[in-house]
Amino acid sequence: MSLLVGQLFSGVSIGAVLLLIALGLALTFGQMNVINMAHGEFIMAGAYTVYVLQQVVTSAGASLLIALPVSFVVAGLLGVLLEVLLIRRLYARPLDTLLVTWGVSLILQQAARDIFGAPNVQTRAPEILTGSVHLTDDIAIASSRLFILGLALAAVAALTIVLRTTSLGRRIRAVVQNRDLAAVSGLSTGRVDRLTFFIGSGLAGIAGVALTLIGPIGPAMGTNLIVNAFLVVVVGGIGQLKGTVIVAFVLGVLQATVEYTTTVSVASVIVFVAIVAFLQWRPQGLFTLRTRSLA
Amino acid sequence: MFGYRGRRSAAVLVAIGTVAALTACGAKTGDAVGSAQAGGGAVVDTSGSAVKVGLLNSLSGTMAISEVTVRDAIKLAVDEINAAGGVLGKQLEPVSEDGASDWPTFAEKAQKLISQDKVAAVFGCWTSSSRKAVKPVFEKNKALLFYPVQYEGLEESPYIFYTGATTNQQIVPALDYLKSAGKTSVYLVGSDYVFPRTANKIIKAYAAASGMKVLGEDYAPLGSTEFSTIVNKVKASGASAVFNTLNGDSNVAFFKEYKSAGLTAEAMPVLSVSIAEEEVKSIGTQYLAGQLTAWNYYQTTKGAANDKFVKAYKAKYGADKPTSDPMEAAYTSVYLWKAMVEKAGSFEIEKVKAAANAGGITFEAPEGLVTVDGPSQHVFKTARIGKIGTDGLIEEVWNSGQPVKPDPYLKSYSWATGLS
Amino acid sequence: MTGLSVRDLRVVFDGFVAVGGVDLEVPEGDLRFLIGPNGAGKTTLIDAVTGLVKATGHVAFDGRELLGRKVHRIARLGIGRTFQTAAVFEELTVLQNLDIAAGWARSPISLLRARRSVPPTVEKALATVRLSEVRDEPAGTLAHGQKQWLEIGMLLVQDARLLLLDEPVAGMSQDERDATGELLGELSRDRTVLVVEHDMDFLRRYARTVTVMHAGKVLSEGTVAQVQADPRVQEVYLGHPVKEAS
Amino acid sequence: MKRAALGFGVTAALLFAVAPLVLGDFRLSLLAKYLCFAIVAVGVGLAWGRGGMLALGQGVFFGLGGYAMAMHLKLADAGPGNLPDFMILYGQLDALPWWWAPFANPIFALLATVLLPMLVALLLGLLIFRRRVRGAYFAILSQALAAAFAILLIGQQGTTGGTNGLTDIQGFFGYDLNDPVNQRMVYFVVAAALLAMLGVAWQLMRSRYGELLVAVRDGEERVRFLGYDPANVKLVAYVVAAGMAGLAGALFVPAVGIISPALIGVVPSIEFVIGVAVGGRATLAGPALGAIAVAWAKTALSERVPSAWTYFEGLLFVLPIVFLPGGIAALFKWRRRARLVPPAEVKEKVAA
Repeated sequence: MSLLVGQLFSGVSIGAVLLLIALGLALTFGQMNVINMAHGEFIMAGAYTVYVLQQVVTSAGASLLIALPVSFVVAGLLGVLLEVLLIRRLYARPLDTLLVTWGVSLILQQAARDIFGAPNVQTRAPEILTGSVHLTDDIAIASSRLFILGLALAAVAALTIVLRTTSLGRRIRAVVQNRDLAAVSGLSTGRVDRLTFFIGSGLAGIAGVALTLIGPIGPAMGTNLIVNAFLVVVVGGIGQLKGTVIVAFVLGVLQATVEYTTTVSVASVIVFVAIVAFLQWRPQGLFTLRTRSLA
Repeated sequence: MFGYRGRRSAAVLVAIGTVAALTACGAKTGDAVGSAQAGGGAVVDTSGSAVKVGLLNSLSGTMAISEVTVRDAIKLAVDEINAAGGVLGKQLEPVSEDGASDWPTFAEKAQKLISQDKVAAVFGCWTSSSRKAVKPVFEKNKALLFYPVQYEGLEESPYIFYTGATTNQQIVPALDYLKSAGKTSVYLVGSDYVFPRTANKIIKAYAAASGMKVLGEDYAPLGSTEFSTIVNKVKASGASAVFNTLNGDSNVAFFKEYKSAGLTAEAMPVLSVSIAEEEVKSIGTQYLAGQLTAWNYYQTTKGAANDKFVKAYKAKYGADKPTSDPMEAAYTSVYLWKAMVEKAGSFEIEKVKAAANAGGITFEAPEGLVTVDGPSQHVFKTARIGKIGTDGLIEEVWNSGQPVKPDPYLKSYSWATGLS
Repeated sequence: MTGLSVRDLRVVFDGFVAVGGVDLEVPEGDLRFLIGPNGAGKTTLIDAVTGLVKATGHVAFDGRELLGRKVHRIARLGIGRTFQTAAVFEELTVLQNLDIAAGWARSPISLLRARRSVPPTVEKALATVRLSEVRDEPAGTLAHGQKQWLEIGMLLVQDARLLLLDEPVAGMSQDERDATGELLGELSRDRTVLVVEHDMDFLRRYARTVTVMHAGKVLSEGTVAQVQADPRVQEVYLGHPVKEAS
Repeated sequence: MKRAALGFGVTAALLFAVAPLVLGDFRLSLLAKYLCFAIVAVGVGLAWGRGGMLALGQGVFFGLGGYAMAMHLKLADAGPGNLPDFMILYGQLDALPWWWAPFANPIFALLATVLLPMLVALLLGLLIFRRRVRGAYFAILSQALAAAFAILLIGQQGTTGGTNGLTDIQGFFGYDLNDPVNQRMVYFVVAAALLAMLGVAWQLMRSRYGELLVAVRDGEERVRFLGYDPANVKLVAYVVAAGMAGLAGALFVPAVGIISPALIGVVPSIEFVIGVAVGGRATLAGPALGAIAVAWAKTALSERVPSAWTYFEGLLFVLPIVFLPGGIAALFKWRRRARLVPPAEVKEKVAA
């Protein structure tokens, strides 16, 4: 029983990590049709931000809290820089953004190696986030995982509120739905693009902070995560957040379940097969934004 | 306008070329003359005042983290030797090549070092995969490789010297230690590649013979950083210890998850065979303190030779840089080669090999006196179990007392029959 | 029965009824114009007939049911269409565009060979749509009107029996419109032609019959004169009476 | 046509006469490796440059071809009735796994190097293209395929060699690979294969099918209204590209002596594409030349300044694609711009 709960929670927490990573992608890929392979390196930037902050702020707890907004801004600014320098020229060529940002990710990784050294760096986590929370006597769940789950849900809530209620959100949706019309109506699509990219990349920074609690902090930390996160967005369906949220958790639980009964390598193959099978049923993903313009 | 002449002439050219190539074919497999002709043997260029030695390590890619330190240690040894007058009166000129964490690249660069640079010996490689990839290159060219990392055994190549531990110098002593510490059951966690799988096979054979229980076995893909399921399984198993053969980044995620799950070094210690001082630094003692490692050398190992090595290394590369087992083995390998060359009185590869195979090659290494075992081309090494301290250093808690004779095929262990 | 026959056609997008129960008969030899205000469902009707959007009801051409068939299967039954914004393959030459349009029935072998001569139907179509001069130019370099013609040319070589044209003369000069009108008149003799068009002047000159759509339904049908006289049509076009729309 | 004849003639002369005369054994065997990458690139150029399918999973097909070849060569090395060395070491098997057995037959193995990748591509393509999964979705899915396949291979150490892959291959259909003369022979075979594949791609590109493929790339929906099923059109290019990748993988094995999952995953698969982008994705010779140039640059740069290679590779992805989308070929081909301009991404004009 305790194992079952523990394993279910594992699935949910894998889902939460996926969600945190995929959320930013849902915005840049889902809303802007940019395949940003450097998203993983923005995560890395967020994680290194924690490392750098901890050189200054000694309290692990305080540095983590400060790191959340700082990483958001650091990664967000990197995103804006990328958008202004390169992506802007590629809006008509979404596939090319994939290759170009892959190149950017290589450069960022090597830069991190040259700045921080090739080995992983070490950050301290507040003691409270290294233990576990006991639900009952024999059911305990990792507090770091709980924190990440909370963070992921908070990020979803915040993003939903921004998209639904603020004028920025309305503008983003307007540009997504009809770029030309939005431009004609006097919206600065360029500014909206940059802001969208800022938020999407900033979310990667937040994910980076969260990952310092559970994984290595090194130049290559982003690469392992990115393909799965993209799959989440693809399967979830672009243009809507709820698909991403649902699919992240479903894939997490699926991965954890299959992994438990077989092996990690079989699990990743089964997950892939499940995704191809799913796309047979719904080639556009779980939810699609139906407009007349897409057949 | 749409004629066929163009294609036809090209096709004819292709055909001629292919036929020419095929008729010019060389030796068939098993053809004695051909083999001899094929393997005239690598020629060492000793014409100048310096002799080249090859350094083959991943300087980029995922393995760079570990292999750069090995390269640094080799360079340190080369510098020291040069400062002391070189080998047979010749200075050593290191030629460093990047294996880029990619096995075919290792093979390519090995070939380059041998045939372009005509090096006297090559030092390097870390992963078993890279060693397996270059092994045929060295055998084909009859050139020398010194391999400095602990590995899974079950291999002897006439052109490779193994200066890291084989399984009976690391895994087997580690199991002996766990058994003597009263650990009756283990859970095996490893990365999905050759070393962990072979190590675990040995552990299972050992356990079966000694009454130790193996409660589970899990492999994560190299680079995997998601361990919640595996840690759940470990926790549920109730094993008395974990034998960890994870590699690289995976260790960080594993130990963070391990601590989060409320598992401690006191209740369920993890014995790791791939975590050295450098890795401790990047994982953090917050997660590692009290856990066990199995190596043949620690930075804290006592002895004048080690004091000198640590001091020289830190002076050259920075006071915050720790020294570790693979670095020490790499450093030692250069000196062992020097001893072989000097004994042979020649850089010629077959002569160097003959000198080594005759036995008696020793070096007062940082880990203590090491001796090359002539027939197997492995090295006698002292096994050491260490405990990770809160200062990030590893303190020895047990050693084998004397250097253990290398036995890559575990022929001297009755429980291991059928493993190789 | 020959010609296009639509019965109770409905298209719904996420609750929005784009076409709500349309009945339409276009016999062979007709040149039918389909008009109506924006959002009346004209283009959606064509989309439904050609299989681009899902619809319920019945659509038959020459007695064969079209609904439920895939787009390319419908095309193979001899149904061709053009698009509001000319959809030609801009990086291929005019000749290549037409050659592709003529070729779905080619065998794999002939597909894998290079074109050695210009097929007679393509040659003829090039002349008909007055593009012989520019046949080796990339279609992307054509003027807007020429692209529209290229699309019509593609319908010709495709040997479509039912032609569905979505605003074929938008952006054309008066001369080009006249030529297009003549061509349509000629084509419609032994084919079924349905034209969506806003240009009322063009409509008055070339339409044989007219169907007016409004809010997803057929509002009125008949000759140009009959439709113009229909009070319901005038009501819909209030403020934009038919007579002034050109 | 004359240009094509001239091009093939010059290429053949360079590959068969000049290179073997100018290069030493070591450099020639490196060139053989580059040419293998070039063969993959020719296929990618067809599928991506002409067909708009950004195939980021070519490593899978390369691997299938390579493993098929290596399995046969390992079995041949071991001799009839014996297990390959690594199986004895890691597999603890008593008998050959059933799916290894047919590869003992050289004809089966040779056919499998090309047909197996094509078959896999066919099945996958049917599933993907029929359901109109395309563009970015296709790219990401093909990338995930590469990741999954590599992990699967690594996980089966006893029967696939795991991370090590299949190494230490001694003979090639009876010829001793340790003999430099035979290494030259392998080079000639690779060069001939590249020329042949260039010929196949050339014929496909100039054929009506080639024109149709471009049409599908630029207006998949539009092509449907002309009575074609674009899924089939794309499938042909995808399957041919897979076959070329398989052939390249098969030749890579004797040329380099190893096939391993390191050549299959996400990273090597995307590296197959970069040469294509640099050389000129929609041209015939561009992808092959680009692949050779990039592989050569990698060797040359990493011999001199190892860490600089990563920056350089990063810039290779960024600069040509952003600023010279037509690749190097575009610099030379202003005159014949009709077919050679880079694909503007699928324009779904039809939609409206």
